[in-house]
Amino acid sequence: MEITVLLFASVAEAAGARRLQLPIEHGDTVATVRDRLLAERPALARFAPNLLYALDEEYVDTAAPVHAGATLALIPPVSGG
Amino acid sequence: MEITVLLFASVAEAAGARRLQLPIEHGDTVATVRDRLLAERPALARFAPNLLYALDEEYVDTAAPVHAGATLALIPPVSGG
Amino acid sequence: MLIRVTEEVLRPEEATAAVESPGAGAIGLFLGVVRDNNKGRRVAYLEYDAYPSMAEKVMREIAEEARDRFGLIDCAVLHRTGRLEIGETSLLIAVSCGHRAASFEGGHWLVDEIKKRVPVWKKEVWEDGEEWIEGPESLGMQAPASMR
Amino acid sequence: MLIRVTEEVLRPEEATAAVESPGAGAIGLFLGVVRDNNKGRRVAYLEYDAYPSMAEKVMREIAEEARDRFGLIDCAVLHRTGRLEIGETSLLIAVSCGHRAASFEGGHWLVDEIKKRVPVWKKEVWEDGEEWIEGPESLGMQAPASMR
Repeated sequence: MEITVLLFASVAEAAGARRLQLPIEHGDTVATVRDRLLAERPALARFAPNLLYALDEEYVDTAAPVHAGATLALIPPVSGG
Repeated sequence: MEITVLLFASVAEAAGARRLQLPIEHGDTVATVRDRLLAERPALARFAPNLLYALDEEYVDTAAPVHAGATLALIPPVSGG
Repeated sequence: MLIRVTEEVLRPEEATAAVESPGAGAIGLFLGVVRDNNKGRRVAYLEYDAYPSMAEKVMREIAEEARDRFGLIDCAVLHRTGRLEIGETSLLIAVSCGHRAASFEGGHWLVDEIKKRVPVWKKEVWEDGEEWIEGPESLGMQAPASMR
Repeated sequence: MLIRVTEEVLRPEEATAAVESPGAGAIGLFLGVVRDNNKGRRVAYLEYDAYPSMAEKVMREIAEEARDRFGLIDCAVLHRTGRLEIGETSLLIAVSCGHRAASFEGGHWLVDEIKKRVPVWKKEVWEDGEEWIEGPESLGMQAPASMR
């Protein structure tokens, strides 16, 4: 079971990637996936306090369960306009 | 001694004229000129309650004196935009 | 500061170009457009009359006051006269400023003031009649007794 | 309802045409423009990143909410991405409505909401460095603990 993780802007630059495929386990939530990702990539830790999460293009609580094939986006504070 | 009187919109239609030359007398004000004009052209009387006056392109009190060569405009309620 | 009363078609891109500035972070445009109805009546077209030289003078006064009040970089105010069909633009305003709030607040104030005191008049023409409109917000509907 | 995230130049006349309607008495446009300075620093250019599909989805949600809240006839929201030079338009909004107040209030609300929640990011590039901007009004700066 896998999900796609999308990275943007400052986070993509720090990660050196815009898209990752991550394995998930039964019972995973946005928070558990995020914690695993940050453990693997310490360069992302400094962004964590202000990150939001979108699951399949919808802002979600970090308690939301993730499903195989989902797309999880890490959303740093937006600054469009 | 003369002044030019400008008429617009509803007032011009009722008067059948957009511009009049009117003789003035020493001591004339916007009010005295207006009163004489309304006496000559009763068709304009119905506009009087809502008219404003511009003397040389500036809104003025009706007590303002008029001078020879001045331009007096009768301004019905504006509706631009 | 682009100020104009004209019988020609108003072009938003001209107003935008007139207010552009390297320091501008926001440009606001307002188009007053001929609507096909008013107060439940179908409108066929509008006919605008104006006192052009005074209208431009008052538009410039309002634009300068708006610039100072709202910290605008620049503004443009254009009003069209003559016969206007449904969908055509009668009033065109553009403002430029550093940040967005002033573009909305300054633009709104400009339109309000124009409707109060710029000597321009519209006649509504319907299928079966016509009427010169007396603007309910106009100075003429609320001026002090000394101006009567 | 014209909604678009694009690398192409934004054209105000396209947004205006998209919202025109015989019942419209007012059309409001807002252009967010690249300013040559920010917080006292000279800006060389901006680089915009976006999550295009989600950005368009959120822009549409905001536009529909604005239409219902302010009684707009139609609205258009376009955001540009990629490298933008000083004076170029990054955000383009057009709204049409019966009367002017809604064009200003609805337009202002739209821009405010876009800055809160549309997943688009700008990087300021200066002579001597660069920085991804974290919008002070963004949801990310004020979301509830359950979203962290």
